[in-house]
Amino acid sequence: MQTVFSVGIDALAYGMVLFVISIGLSVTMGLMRVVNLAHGAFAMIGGYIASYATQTLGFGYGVAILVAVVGTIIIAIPVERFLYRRIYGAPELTQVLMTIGITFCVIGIANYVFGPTLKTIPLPEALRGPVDLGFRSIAAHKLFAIACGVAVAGALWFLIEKTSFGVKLRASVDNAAMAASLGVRTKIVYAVSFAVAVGLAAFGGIVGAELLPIEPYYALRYMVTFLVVVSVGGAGSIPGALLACLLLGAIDTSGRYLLPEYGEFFFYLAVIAIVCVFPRGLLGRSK
Amino acid sequence: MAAIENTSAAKPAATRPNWLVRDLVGLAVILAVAAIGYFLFPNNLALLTRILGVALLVLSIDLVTGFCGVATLGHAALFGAGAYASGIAAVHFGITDPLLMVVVGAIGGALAGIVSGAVILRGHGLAQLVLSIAVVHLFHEAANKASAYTGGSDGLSGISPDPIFGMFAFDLWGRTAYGFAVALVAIAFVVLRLITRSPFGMLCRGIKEDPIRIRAMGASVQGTLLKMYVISGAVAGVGGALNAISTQVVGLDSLSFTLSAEALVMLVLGGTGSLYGALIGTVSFMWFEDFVSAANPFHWLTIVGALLIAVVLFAPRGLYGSAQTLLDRFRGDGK
Amino acid sequence: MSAVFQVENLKKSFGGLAVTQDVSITMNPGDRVALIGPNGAGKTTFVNLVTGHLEPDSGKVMLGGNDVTSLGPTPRVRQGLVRSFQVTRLFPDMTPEEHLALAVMQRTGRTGRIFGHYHSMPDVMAEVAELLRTLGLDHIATRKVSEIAYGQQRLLEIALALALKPKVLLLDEPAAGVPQSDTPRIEAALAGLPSDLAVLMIEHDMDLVFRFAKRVIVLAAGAIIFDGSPEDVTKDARVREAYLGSYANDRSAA
Amino acid sequence: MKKSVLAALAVLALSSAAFADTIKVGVVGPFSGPFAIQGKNFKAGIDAYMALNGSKVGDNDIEIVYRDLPAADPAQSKALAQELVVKEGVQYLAGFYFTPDAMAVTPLLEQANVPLVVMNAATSAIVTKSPLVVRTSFTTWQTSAPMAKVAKERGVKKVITVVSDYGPGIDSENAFKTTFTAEGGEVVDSVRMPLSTNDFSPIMQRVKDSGADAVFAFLPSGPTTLGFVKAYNENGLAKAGVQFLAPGDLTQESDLPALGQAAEGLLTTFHYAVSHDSAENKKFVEAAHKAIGNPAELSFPSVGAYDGMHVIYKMIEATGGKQDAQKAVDAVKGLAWESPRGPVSIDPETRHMTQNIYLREVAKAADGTYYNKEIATFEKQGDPGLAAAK
Repeated sequence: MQTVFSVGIDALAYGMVLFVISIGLSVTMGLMRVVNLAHGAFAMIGGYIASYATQTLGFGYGVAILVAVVGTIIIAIPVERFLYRRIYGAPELTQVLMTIGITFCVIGIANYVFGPTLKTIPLPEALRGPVDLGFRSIAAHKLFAIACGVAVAGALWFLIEKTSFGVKLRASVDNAAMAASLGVRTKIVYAVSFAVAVGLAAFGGIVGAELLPIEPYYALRYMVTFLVVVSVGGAGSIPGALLACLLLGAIDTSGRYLLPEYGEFFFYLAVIAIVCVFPRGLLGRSK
Repeated sequence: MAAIENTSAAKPAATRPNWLVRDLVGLAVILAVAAIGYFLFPNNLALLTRILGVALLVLSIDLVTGFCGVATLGHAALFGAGAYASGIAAVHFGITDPLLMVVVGAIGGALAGIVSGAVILRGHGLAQLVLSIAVVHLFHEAANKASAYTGGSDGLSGISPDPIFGMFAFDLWGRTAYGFAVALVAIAFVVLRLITRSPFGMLCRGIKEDPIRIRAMGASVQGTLLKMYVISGAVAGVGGALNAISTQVVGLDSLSFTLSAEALVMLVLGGTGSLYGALIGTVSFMWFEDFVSAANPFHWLTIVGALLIAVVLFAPRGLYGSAQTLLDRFRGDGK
Repeated sequence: MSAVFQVENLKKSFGGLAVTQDVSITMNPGDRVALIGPNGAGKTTFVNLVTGHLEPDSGKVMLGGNDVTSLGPTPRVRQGLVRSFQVTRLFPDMTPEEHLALAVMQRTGRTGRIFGHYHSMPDVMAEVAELLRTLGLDHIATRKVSEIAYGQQRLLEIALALALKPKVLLLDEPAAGVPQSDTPRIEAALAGLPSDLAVLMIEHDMDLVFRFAKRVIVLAAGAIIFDGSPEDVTKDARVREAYLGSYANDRSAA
Repeated sequence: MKKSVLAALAVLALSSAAFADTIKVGVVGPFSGPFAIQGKNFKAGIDAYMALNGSKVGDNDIEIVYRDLPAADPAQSKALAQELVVKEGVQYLAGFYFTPDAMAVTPLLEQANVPLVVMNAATSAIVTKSPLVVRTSFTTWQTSAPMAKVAKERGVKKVITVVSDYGPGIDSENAFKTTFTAEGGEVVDSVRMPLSTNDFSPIMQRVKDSGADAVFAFLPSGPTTLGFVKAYNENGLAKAGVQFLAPGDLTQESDLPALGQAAEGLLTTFHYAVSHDSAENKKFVEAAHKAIGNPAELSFPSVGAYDGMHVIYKMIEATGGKQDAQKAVDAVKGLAWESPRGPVSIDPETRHMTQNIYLREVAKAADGTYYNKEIATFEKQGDPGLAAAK
């Protein structure tokens, strides 16, 4: 029983880390309909900036997160303006080509600027070390990641469902022409959502860095994982992504506990089963 | 493609040789380019052979993606299945005749085509992409597990094919392998031209453009696509077998997501829906990659990335597709 | 004469809302029937039930004496139930000739062939030429569909259905969206349909209905409220009520 | 007869290389991609050797031709090797980080009349694939087996092995298991985890549940080791006294800055530590630091490359610059010298290196950085992997 709890906690933590990193991709893919394979690249940029801010500039963890998120968004603005704007509404394969191209560039540049070694983002004292839960100990940063996941989910839900921006976003997504004729400046809406998505990516890259360490090939290494999580959840659905992350986290973690040798089979068979039963993802929109 | 079909159909009796001539010209161009490659880079035949092996994989993706509209990031499963099938046949069952090995590879690829097609065709769009990724990972993992047969991550080595027809041994300079590869690609090109123009090929194009209409015509969409997957698998399998024969080893990379994605990128780069696009995309990507990585092994990835972005911005229909559009426009102005 | 097409007590509801209530229709070869009804009467649902895109809650669909209720759309087409689409569904990159050749080859079981070309199939070429001529499309036979006029696309839509040699043809608003100047050609095409073919046309345009149909069925709120001759339909009290009454309802619903 | 004809042909074809006074060495390694740092180490080792010993052997100039092979890709490996031999006319092939890449090249050697000096790829069987292969690195068996003895000496009775599920991982598991069982220890459970594993907590849970006194682990060097070592600490295993044993791949010097405090006290066995205390090594490290640029990036592949160059220089000396692969290989059989890693020799039978394997502990240096501190030595270790395969 204790083992079940223990594995469950691990699953929850892993799922939440996945959620924080992937949710931005769910926004770009579901709401803006861009197959954004460069999502991991933005997460990686966030991680690098945070690492640089803490290690070299000596900033605190919280400040570093802020600097990294803002910095990544600033880097992303011209990318959105000159590259992404050209592929909104383009065929999927074109989007794949463009975003893989962007990923390659980011990897190459990161390799050049920061070198090929692993980069860490030192945690503040409070998040270092294990926390005793009574029946087991868990890393404090994992609890932090879980909290971040909950906070991000809540904030996004509020933003999309309860604010006027959310209304405009949903309108632009459902029918861009109609939204434009109603006075919504869809270009701005898209740019802002893209910035939000990129900011979330950067945030996720930092919070998840303990599990998915920052190095130049980060952007390619985890690309598939993010893509799978988003499509299993249903692109554009926040509760869907949350559910998918928890479910896949549970499958992955328990698979790796029970039958680690076949962990990979477990995971991908589950993905196939879920996608076949829910072709639009667990909670995908029907359009 | 469609444009060619157009003109050929105008006055059937008179223009039917027209496409035949065009195909023969196309084949002649391929062979001429192959010959130029041979004389221009006599010391790089191994690379050229490798390009041709991958070209078969890209042609095979074109069959399902370009002609049927199926999105896949897992096509290396078919390529690797062919490579392992012929490699295992050679190492464990003593089938070392290169032609037989190619046949075994084609069968292996076709079987993998049935399996992965059955899974991938259950989804559409993003779901389809994810299913294809899952499939290629399962194939990869299965090969890793079956190390008694596949050699696992160390690779399957010890493949030593006999001379072709008992006469042409595979030599150090890779001349035999290159000739063999050119022959396979030329044959595949001709066969695929025939298939894409056949009634079946027309049906596939119809499915790509409007599957609902195809159903309303009483044709089975799933059945047709699965059949195309089998053909595509056979082509990819031949590519895999060629790889196994020419390099005499098979590694897990031949079943990887990376290879699948790279091959798809090559196809989109060249232009989907055209066999020429597939060939041009493969040759230009791999040549460019080899050239840039030799020139600057540390930062070539950035340059390749920039190339891909440039293609999307300036040649959105791929190199061949955009060139054709340009040509059509030019011709249209001339009229 | 034996019925070629029968619908018996067809019922379908979505979440408690009955969209098709106990609909029964019988058609014989050569019948020219128009199905009309106000917006929201359940015509689309009915078409989907007949073609097999939807499964009925109860009732039967019979085709040439066979029960096809459990079959999907594709086998129904193979058994002779062919439809045209309200909004043209054609292959933009193909020519009319290719469309028809594909349909003929599909009907004669040749689309599985991975070698060969329809140019070398004389019977296909002859049939395609015949269809193109009948519908007056021969001069644009080799233009891409995306480049031909909409009226011609509608004609091709009809030709495509005919190429499948149906026993029962379901025409979904064949003249929808066609400019006034082109409608006579559509009407001529409809008049020239094979005489032994049973045609069920769903149409809004009452002029067309009166010129074409020998029998009119009116659907309202998912039920048949009239089934008789075109002369009688305008006199029927329930029909008038359904149309005029629903006019107001329509607006509030929209 | 046939062979000599071929050799003659090759000599003819490569006449420019055979009679000119420049001898080319083709080096294939991962110079870009996720393993670029290992390729950088190859280059640093080679540069260091040539800086210290000159770029001439006798009258012959030595030229290195690099080819990039970012990941395990045997087909590409063979294509590159073929190109190096045919186009560049190299007389020696060297480098090779991954086993399948080295395996792919072995069928070429005889026809090309070229020896292959493997500078890293660590699967035992490579040397059996061709008599023209010499290896100057290590094998996974060689570095894993001594750890079993360490475990035994330290009173560990029950061990759980945890390895990445691929060739070297399985080699490592077998090496440890075989030796430890022979020593009378008990391996209570063996876990193989997919290479793609990111979250190691469930694995650590298994380690805990197994009731073992120690965990023996093998993962490829790189990003995942970081997560693994952290998970070991965070899940309370370190506190619970479960010892961490591994071959040195896990604590390679270039990963240590990232691992940081989490790695302190980990025990590994390996053939080389940058911190090795000897005059030879001081000279080497100084030269290699200069070559690599960033000293923190220097780790074990550099020494394999350095010694590989030593072997190639000896081969060139023995053949006088004439291309004769068999003679070159024969000349270094039994060769013994003082390497930066300690005394080494080439076993005439296996053509693999006999060398010392060191037990190391990750320790904190005075300047706050971490390093592998050698605390015990297993002298003159051969490769037990080949014997085990027989």
